[in-house]
Amino acid sequence: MIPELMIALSVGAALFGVGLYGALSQTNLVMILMGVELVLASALVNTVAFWRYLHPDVTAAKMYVLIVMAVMALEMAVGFGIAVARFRARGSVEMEEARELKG
Amino acid sequence: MSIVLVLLALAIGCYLVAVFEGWAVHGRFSLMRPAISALALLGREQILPRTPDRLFFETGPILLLVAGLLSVAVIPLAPGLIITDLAIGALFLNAALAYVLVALIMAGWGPNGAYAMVGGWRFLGQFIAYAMLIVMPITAVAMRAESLSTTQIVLSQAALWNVVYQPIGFVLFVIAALGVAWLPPIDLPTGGGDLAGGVEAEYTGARLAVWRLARLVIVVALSGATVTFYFGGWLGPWLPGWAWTALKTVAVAAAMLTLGRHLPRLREERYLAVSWKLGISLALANIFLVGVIALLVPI
Amino acid sequence: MSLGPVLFLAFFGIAAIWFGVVVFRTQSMVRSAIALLFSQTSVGAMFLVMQAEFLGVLQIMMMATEMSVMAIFMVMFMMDPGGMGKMDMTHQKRLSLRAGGIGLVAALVVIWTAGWQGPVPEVPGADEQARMLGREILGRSMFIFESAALMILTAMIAATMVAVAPQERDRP
Amino acid sequence: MTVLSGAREGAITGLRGLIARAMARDLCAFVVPGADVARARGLDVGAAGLHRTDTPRHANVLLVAGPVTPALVEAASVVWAQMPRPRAILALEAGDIAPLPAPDAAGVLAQDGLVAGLADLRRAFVGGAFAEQVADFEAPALTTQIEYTCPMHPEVISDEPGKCPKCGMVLVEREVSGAAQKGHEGHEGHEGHEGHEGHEGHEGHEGHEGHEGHEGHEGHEGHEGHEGHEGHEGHEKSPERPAQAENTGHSAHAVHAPEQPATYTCPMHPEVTSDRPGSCPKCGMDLVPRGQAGEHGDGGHSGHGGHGSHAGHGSHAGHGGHGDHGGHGGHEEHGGHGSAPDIPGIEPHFMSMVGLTEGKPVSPDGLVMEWIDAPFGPFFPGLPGGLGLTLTLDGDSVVRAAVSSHASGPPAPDLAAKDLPDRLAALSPLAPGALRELACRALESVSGIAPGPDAATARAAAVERERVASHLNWLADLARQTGLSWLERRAAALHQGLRAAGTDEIARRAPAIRALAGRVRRTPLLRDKLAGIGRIGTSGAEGIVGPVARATGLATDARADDPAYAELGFATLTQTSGDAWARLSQRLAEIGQSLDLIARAGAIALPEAPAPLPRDGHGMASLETPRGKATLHLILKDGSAGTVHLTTPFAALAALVEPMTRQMELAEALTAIASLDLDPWGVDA
Amino acid sequence: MSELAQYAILFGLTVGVLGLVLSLHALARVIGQSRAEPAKDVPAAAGSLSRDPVWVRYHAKYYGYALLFLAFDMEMAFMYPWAVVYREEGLVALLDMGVFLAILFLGLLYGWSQGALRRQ
Repeated sequence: MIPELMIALSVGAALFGVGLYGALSQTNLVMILMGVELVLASALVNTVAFWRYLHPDVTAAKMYVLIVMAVMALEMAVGFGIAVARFRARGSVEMEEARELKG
Repeated sequence: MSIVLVLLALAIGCYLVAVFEGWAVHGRFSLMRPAISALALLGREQILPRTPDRLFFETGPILLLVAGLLSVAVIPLAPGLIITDLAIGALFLNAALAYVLVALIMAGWGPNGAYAMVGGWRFLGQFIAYAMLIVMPITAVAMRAESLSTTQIVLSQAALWNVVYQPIGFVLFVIAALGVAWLPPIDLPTGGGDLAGGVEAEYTGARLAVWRLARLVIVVALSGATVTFYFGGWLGPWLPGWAWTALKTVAVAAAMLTLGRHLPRLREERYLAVSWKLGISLALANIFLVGVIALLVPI
Repeated sequence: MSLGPVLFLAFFGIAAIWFGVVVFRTQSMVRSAIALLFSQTSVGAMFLVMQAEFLGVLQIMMMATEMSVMAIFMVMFMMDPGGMGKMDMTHQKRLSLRAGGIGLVAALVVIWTAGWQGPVPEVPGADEQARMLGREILGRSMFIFESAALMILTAMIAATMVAVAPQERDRP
Repeated sequence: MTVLSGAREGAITGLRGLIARAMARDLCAFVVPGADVARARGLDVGAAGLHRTDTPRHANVLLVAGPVTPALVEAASVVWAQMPRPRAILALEAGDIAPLPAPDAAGVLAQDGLVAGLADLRRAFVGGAFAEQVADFEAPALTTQIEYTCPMHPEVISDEPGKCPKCGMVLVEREVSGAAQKGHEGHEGHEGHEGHEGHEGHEGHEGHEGHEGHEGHEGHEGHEGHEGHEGHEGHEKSPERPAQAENTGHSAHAVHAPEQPATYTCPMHPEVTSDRPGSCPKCGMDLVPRGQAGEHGDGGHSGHGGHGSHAGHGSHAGHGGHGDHGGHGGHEEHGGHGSAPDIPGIEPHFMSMVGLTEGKPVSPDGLVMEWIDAPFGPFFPGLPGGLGLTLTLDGDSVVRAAVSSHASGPPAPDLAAKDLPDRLAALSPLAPGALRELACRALESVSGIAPGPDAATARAAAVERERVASHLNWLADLARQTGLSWLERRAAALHQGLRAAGTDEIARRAPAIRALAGRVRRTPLLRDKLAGIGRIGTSGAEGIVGPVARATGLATDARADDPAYAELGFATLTQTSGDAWARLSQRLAEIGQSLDLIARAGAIALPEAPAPLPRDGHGMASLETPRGKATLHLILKDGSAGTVHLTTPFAALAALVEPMTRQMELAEALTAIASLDLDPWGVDA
Repeated sequence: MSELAQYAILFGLTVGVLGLVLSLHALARVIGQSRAEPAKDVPAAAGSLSRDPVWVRYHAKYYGYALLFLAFDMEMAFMYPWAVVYREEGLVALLDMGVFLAILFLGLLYGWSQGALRRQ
């Protein structure tokens, strides 16, 4: 029983829950990205916690964290790029309307 | 103990910079003026704009002050005379300065006024311009010092100051620093003649006092960082180390404040284009040059 | 165990969760972006408590810049970014709540039932950690590192391709 | 012990006394009507120990420098209201400044007066910065009415809270000042009605955009009871309304109906209104009289502005035929996706962003954003004082600019011929000498007496001195705007020294002025900042005058036809590129040229009205003022001026602003506007 | 001083700033409260009363830069650890990072050529 690890993992779980709720419930592309960011943050917390409290000798864990951070940034860059393009074409980044306009 | 001393030195430094700024802006040298202005500001009303985002409006100056103070915290005044000698000090400085942007966005969005909002978003553009230019020169500095600790960085310059070792990085860093502290000629978010105060236009009274104090702290932090990274920190003959740091910091701050008064305010588009097209290329070249030199010459 | 890290970890953890909840509860879009920023900052502070200093400070810095950029995109593309209209921008709320809740509960169950054992190991100092990471980048993970570059390149090209307006007339 | 007119509430105790003393030594002034006017009137604010601020929020002194027009007093009262207490007024020969409170210190309009007034003010601050009891400041310009509007549809305006008929969002409270409210009732409410009436006739206008609205309407009929359409429901659900609110729109309609033909509007953008014919700033179409537009009004998106407001008012409930159209505006928005079936999962509240952006003007990069109107005047720090400028901003770029003058007073009634030079000179503080000269020339042309050649050159020299001074003053303003504080100080100091100098004095100062001009040209980055900004092509430059025209390469200069100048060896200078940098170069070159002309003239004499004043007749004179050619038509009847018609360069230059700044970044647009050197004073005299 | 203690100091500094600001506000409060007057709370706009809200969808025309920045910014996460071991790794580090940065620079060049580096 390592209390620090439990706290960190619980926080990770909570962030995951909140992020999942956000990503599913939001109607707007940009808001959905925010949910995804939170989910990724929870992955970061968990990885760092595992590294710190279970395997501090595995530096690859940190490499993994760096890559996840990069993914967060790139996901945003591409997501916003898509948002710009969609907004330019349709005048909206609402997901509902995207579906609606398809038909 | 060292914390108190550094904070004291910071307070004195801020005061001197304020005196100097008054001199540069109004053309009058007065040792008393900053104190009087601060007192007068405290006595004025604190107006809260209508339908503001009050949380942002209040938090903006505080966050700015926190960002400034935390970036000062990793700047060594002398060996041992530093608030926290972090092993990754240079990165921490960078991180603290990133919150200047957040504070300005909050302050710009908060009051729901046109000038402030334009100023806030304009600063985001300015940030995008200078961000890489502050990161990459620091990387080059860290390459030479083989450490991100600010103390180590100073020690690595014992043989030769970085301003000689990597002059390109120095120039880029100063340009970026002017942008961080929104000093002229890169004072886009507040530009007197073209935004009438911009992000700080709605602050009055004690909030404005905090805002101005924070700005001074940031200026001191940036000149302190310049001294640490490029002018060999406390290194110097005759005088004690802390005196050298203090002298150099005030001199750099004075130079930064004066320089801008003689240049017209940059166009945002221009700043962005130059930083990205020329600045980043130069910064990469700087890294490469430093890399080659560091491999060839063991100093 | 020592009390300090536990307290700080809990403090920043609660802050991270609370800010994360605020992201989806506030009406103002800029607030939402800034709340996400502070949520991520708190996560970074947790890293610091967990002595992953380099990663913590990096997280704190990267998120400040990224979320600020996110704020401007929020303001560009969200209706009513000031949140003055108090409108509801959600859908399938019940489903989402349920999914989020299930995810949370499942993770918690796993966490609390698994038997994490062992003493808390010591970690090297921050300076050494940064070096180790550097050696990792230049050694074993070199290909991961280079593929990260390719990833970034792809993202840059993709973002440019979709987002930049076709140049009808070149401005000087 | 006197109490400041803007004292702060609270008894003077130890701490407050200390602070009051600190305030007395730290006076920050917001200068009304502007630093350029203050300088032109001989005040050097900085030298007097006063710190000039950019925003009223940072000021504690309102400095009224000389007489101001009623419109400017109104604006000054807004500034006064926005200054934090304790605040004080320093008025220098400002005349009647009500509704502002009586000045806390006053003085003559000169540097001495300013210094003396400041000393008084300091004493007043020490004793009266705080007071036990203070009264609120009230002014007509500040009174407000509350109205409710949709954050997404600004055209939806209601008198009470509710939901937006278009998108179902909760309406937010908004205050409007008394004057604006009047305008709203007149225009918006009216528009709405026009739209309804025009509806019947709109089949006949197939070729127009207007019929899109018609389709929208059809869509509506096919969609009775559409669920997502909050607004419609909201409207029907609120049949009971206070009688007062119910009347608003209608009474406005009745009152304003006769004014109908006086306004012009764009067939596609009904929100564009103008009292003159012209072209639409959004689409360039010719504006049509309001009545006619109403017939097409349904299609344009603020045709439904009117509808929307009616739906909000809910006042057609008992209105027979009109009731039908109540929610029509909302449905037009819907027209864009009227064919879409109901989608499961969309909650009833769901509002359409597509609808929100559809039909709105698109930026060059293809994104549809919202625009705000931001005022940049009359007291904007980097622009001429009294210049009213409203920029419509699409984010950080300007999409529309409206220039007006707050600084021109009503034309004086009957005016004795002998007063004419003085009265005309008092019109504009920025070019009093030129206007005086113009008046004298006009009087001379009535009487037929021409001055001798020596007198003519001496008078020309006086005009040239004013030109140099005016250009220096402009340079100081430009420096303020571009953030060159050294240049601002230097140019202002030289301007002060030159304003009223004799020829010897000017000869002594000329080298310094020329040196400054040289240094400005060499200032690093200045060229980079100004080049390419606000470029005017020669094709679009018809009718413009002065240095701006000469900077584009048009050699228009009234001095070229003047015998006095021919004697001094005047030759027109021009630049070619027509951008802000060319304007700066042109003015710097003109400064040098004017100094030469003064040196050649050898003497400076202010003009005098011709000795036997003419009593009747018609005269006309024109003159190259520092900003371009001004013309004065004068008809004298019985010793008093029956008709005085003054044409200043303002109108021609102001017309440049709109096309010049379109899609420019805000700071660049302001620089471009500053480079025109607009003089808003004495425009419609 | 342990690393955690150092961060605790920084945290304390943050709290201290908060305290300082609060006490300044308290001092200002002692001096007096702001008087609510008509139009005083309207954001200052050079003498015009402009009561319209400005919180609208803001068109920031530098978004081309912003998108590139989001991606390009990540590069420094790798560069700092690289910089501290640069000298001990020598030529390998130079070449490795050279390739990395060359790839990134390619992206920058692409964005440049496609007009991302300008006002949109």
